[in-house]
Amino acid sequence: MFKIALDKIDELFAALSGNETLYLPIEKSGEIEFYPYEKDAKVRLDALHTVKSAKDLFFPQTENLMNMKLDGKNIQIEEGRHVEDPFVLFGVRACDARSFDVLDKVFLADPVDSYYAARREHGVIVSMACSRPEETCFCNVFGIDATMPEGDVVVWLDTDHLYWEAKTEKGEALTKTVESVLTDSDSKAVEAQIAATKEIMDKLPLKDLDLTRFTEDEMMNIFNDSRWAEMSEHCLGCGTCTFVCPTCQCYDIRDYDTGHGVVRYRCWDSCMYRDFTRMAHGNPRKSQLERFRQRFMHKLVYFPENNDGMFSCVGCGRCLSKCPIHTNIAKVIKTMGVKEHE
Amino acid sequence: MQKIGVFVCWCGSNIAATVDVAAVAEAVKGEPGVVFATDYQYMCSEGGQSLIKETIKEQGLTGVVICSCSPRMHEATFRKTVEAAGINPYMLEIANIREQCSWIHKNKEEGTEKAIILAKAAVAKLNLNTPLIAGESRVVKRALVIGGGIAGIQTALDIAEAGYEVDIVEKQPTIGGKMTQIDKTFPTLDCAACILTPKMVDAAQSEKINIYSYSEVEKVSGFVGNFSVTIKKKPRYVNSDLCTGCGACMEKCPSKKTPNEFNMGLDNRTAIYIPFAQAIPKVPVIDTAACLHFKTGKCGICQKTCSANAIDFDQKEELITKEYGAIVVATGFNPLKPTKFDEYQYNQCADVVTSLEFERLMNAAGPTKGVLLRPSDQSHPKKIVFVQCVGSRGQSCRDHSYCSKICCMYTAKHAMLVRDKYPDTDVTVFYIDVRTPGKNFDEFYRRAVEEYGVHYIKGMVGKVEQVDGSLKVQASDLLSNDQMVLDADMVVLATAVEPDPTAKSLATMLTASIDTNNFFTEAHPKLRPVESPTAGVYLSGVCQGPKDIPETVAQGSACAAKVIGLLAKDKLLSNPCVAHSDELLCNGCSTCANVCAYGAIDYVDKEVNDHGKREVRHIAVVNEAVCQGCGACTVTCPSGAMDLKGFANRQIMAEVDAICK
Amino acid sequence: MREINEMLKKKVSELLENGTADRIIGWQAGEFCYDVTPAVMRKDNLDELFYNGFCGANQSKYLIQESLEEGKVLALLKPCDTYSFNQLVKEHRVNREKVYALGIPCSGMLDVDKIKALGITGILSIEDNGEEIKVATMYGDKTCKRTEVLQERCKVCKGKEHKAYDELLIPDEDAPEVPNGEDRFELVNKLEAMTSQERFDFWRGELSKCIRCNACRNVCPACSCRTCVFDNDNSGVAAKSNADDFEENMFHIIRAFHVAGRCTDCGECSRVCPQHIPLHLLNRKFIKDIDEFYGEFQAGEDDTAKGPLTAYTEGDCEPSIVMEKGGEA
Amino acid sequence: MQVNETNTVNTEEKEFTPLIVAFCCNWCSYAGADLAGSSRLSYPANVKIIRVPCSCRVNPLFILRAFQRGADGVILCGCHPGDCHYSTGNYYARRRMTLLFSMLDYLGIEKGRTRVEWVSAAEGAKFSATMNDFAATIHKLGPNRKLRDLRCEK
Repeated sequence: MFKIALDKIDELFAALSGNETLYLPIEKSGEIEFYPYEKDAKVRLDALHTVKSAKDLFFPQTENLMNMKLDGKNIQIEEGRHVEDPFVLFGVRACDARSFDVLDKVFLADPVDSYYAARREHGVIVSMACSRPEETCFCNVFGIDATMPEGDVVVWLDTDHLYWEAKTEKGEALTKTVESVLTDSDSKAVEAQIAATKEIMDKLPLKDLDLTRFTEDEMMNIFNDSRWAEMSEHCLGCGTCTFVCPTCQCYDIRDYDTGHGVVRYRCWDSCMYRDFTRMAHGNPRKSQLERFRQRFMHKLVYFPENNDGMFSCVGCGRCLSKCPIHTNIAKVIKTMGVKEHE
Repeated sequence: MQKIGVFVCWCGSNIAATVDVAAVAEAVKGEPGVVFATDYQYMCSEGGQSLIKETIKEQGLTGVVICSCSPRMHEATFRKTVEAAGINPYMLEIANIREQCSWIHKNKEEGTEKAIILAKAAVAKLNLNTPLIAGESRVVKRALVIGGGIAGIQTALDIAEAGYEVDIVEKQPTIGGKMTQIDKTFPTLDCAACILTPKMVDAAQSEKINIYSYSEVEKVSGFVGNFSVTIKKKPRYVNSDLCTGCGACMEKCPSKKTPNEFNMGLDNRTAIYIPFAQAIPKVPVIDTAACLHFKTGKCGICQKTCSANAIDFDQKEELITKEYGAIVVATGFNPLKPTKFDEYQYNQCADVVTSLEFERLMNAAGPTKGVLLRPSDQSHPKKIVFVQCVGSRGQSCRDHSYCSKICCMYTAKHAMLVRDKYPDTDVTVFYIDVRTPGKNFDEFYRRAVEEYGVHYIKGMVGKVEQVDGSLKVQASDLLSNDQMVLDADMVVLATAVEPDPTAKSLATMLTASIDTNNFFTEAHPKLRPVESPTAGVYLSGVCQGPKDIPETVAQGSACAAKVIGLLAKDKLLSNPCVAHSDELLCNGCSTCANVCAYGAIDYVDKEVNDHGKREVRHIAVVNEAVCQGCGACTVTCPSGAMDLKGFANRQIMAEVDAICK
Repeated sequence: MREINEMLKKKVSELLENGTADRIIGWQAGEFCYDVTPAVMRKDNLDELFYNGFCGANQSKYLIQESLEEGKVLALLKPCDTYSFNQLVKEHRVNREKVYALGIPCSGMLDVDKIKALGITGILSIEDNGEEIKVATMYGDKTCKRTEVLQERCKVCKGKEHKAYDELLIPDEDAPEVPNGEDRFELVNKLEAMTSQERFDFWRGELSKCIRCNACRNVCPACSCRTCVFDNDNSGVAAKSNADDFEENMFHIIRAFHVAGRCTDCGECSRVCPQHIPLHLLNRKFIKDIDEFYGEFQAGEDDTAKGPLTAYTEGDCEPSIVMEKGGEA
Repeated sequence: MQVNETNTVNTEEKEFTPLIVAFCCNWCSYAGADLAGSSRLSYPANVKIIRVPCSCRVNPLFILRAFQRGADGVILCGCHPGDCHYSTGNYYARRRMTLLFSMLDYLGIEKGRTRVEWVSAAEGAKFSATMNDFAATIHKLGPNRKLRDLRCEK
């Protein structure tokens, strides 16, 4: 394990961003997102969450797939990918780190999404342990340890130091590039912090959300539950929950006519939108109830059913704080977690 | 996918000198949809048109782009051409490469480049064109004339002459209008009544003309060719069918103290009255405000007197709804009442009169039987001062900014008549300018000055004061820069012409527009002077702006010609480039209707099928016969439900894209 | 607040009992003290009805759908909600006949994000004592000033008068005082005073955060289109993401333009924005311009007045007025 | 690609010719443009006219679209207030454009890039003068960088 004093952390960032782009939580115009590091950037490692999750780096909100150039009536097709640049993603919390596993199940399964795969290959993840969770956190419900996140490198922060430990080969390689600015450390401080954090985690109001009902056997019962109606009644049908969600993976592929060609790009889509999966005959899910139900059935029942029990929620709590009307997956788990009329 | 043919016109050297037409044709060949492109010397010639027609057939074109002169020049020509070859006339677009390209650019490279872009924009638009079919609607072969003055009468007579039915709606008990009150007309000094009353009689006797006197327009709906108008017939309390017009009722009526409107209040009339001897219809009307029967329930003498039993105190207001193909507005004017002009002491001095009052004082049928007497003491005035432009050409809030046009001439007439009849009377006219454009007008004015010795002083009257039964007029002479005080026995104010007060509400009913002075606005100030911007609504006479009698009559006849032209059609073809609301997108918010100048948007509850979901929605429907295609509604519609055929959002965007490539 | 809560429950149950309405759009408590959710309630679950300082959501937009359903719905309208309500009635989007509007008092709503922005995290409960807010957190008890954490719109409150109602829970004059109105154009003025480049940088910074989640649009009572132009593939401008800076600008310019003269300044757009983009400053710019150019106009003041973009006067200022106004180029 | 001397000129250094889109109402301004043409009153070739029935047909979306696609200036011409062929269309256009232009200014877009001019069918000279002046203004402002879509650049 290594460490670096926080007052020297810019040296670490400078070293990390030396050869490749370093993304880390940076505040711009009052909000924190993963932005490329630059000198004098307002780095906010203290922030629990970025607004958009870290998935944006592997599965960007908008991504060019190809360009079609028109020359008279001839069309020339060019690949439009910009996915080969290596990068370091620093400061990913445990929940977001787990979300990559969820996304991998989708994008790395056959047929492999080569755009996603390339980014995964070229990205090194430096995750960061939590020490100050918020009331909206419930990653523990999905078996995530916020004090010991997944990632190529894990870092812990205390008041004075950043502690660094490589966990994978990629992580080791990255460590080599920054070794010069790090010093060796024992793990005492980290262990103490982990213990303290676990105590706090035990007090989280949502830590006891019960997922036992969300099984294949109950699928149709949950699907047909009449309580979806009242839960979804006031859903605005916006895409906030989807777009801040680290695991939502739906996208649309669209063409944009530039006047001298066409850009084919993909962008995040939301199953909460009225025109999601609209086909020539219309939309198979006509009501907000169906769309609302779909989102949560997918996260809690269908996805685990198809992916060895892995829920496609990581308990980051973004949707809890961002939903305009404060309806969210925690309320769904609480409601649907118990049988109707019980 | 369209199959587009592009034809580039040389226009001789007009285009070809600054645009490489062959290069334009070559350049558009690669554009989507284009299957054929060529250039030709004169596209509008017989040969050019045949080329288009043949190519349409040979190539199976679905649309045509012509790169030529302005569409304002030959769009109609080419629409006919393509229609003759079997494609919809709206599958045509014109790229204006003459007026907006070759004629303004000298550099051939530049001109060619621009022409290519304009051609591509036209192709881009045409790719999104859809065939448009002009709507048809029937024409009700009857016209309505609102206002029965000389303008309305002339229009009605001319329309009737052509064989169409006309209804005249007149709010007064008689037709005839302001001209009935006039004594002589300028510049010929012939008797107004002698030329007007025969026309009134003609109108009354015409089989084609139906007069609703003492009636008002209550409601108008519909559109050109198909108006539905509700007319309110006010109760006269005299049965027109029974009344013989003998006048016995008037003689016996005990209520005799109502100021007589016809004589501008200079004498009195009875409660039951016929406005004047030649009134049409010659049927009295009871003024309920003055009638003792209506006030106290006690009288009823007229009823007892009437041998024809025509008096009917129980008569009720009647509403008649009829259909018309065309509506003529002939609501005329009123002279301004100079009550706000304290400096002239009109309210205080009986001997300060308006020109129309003076007209009555000079009229043989007037309150003084044509003898000019001062209203105050019935003496002959020896000194008369005329003041011009009272309420006209002013800047203050009590003034109108416009020139009332007729005052200079009628004042000259008055001055001349006075001097002619009473040579011992001294007549002075204060004027800002004397405006005499018109046939024999200036000669007329000069006669007043030179032959009749009328004193014309360029200047303003500042104040009129009453001193010992006589008037003192303070004025300035602008030419000699003198201040002066004149003694006068009478002061005559040439008051401004104002549109009838009903104009505003009528304009709203007709969705016709009026200007800031409440005169009706013509569709085009030069080229469509007798049409309102609302199709099927025409303007006759002073309602459109101040006019003298000959102009009024001329406009009345012109208006009739326009109406006849409309009524002669069996059906109307409407401009198909009109707004259209997508019923699935419409929110029913009615914002579009708020900006429609034509009232072309209605709201209906309609069942729609939204991807299998049937529901009744409150949505906008455009009446295509009424819509003029301006597009105001399209921009006000946030959902984009409202779009304009022929100039659709996507079409305009396609042009933008092509230009900005 | 507790008193009003009790009065409200009593009144609502009375109105549902006597058949004035058969359901109500009310608020339901959530997981925490602040995550209140709008909910339709009937006689049987009326006990869940709840009203506190986090019931900021403007519910008038729900009435579009609710007034299409069978029966009459009881709407709880705070004074500022009544403006949106009027506007929706004016645009025939809400069937007035199907709504029983109960005016409820409001003394300002709290913004939990502002509490969090003070560094108060791990919130367990919040106590609103009028001037001071007590927050119990996982990391100890905290306090903050109420004025610090009021919702933006409440700082520029339009007043306690209800502009539309069938009945008032308490007469407007007896209602608790509203926060002192600050000048709602203060920030607009500040922006106008900047240089063009400074304004550009400010808005780029803000709008580049936009994730196009459509929360602003979907919550907006003026954005009540059945299908938005930005969702309509035939409109030529439909998009699901901001693929370029331009699209961020266009979406927000057009959205503000479409609600210009109709926006009541309810502030919902800014409240729901997950990125805290001050979208209300776009709307307020239009409101300020309209006031200055065409005379003061408050959308939703009544349900009849003609909106400023569907009216005109012959003497309106020319567009070139923009050249003469505002900060330097 | 072959590179020869004449081809190595950096496009950035090339003389800037602004692209200007002019929306003209059919009844007045388009006719005014025609009159400018028949009077041989020149204006820059980079002004391209789009004919619309009335100034009130011009949707802010069209103006933004022009900028998106690379226009450097957009001008809207209509009948003089009071002379609208449709009697009131330009009054609505006037309010809409005033607000839109003000908003663009508020967002930090150079205010000179948009303009409204009233040009009657008789004002060919005014049309030409207006376009010359507008083109000069846009030339001075330089290329539109703040309100364009990078995807549309060649």
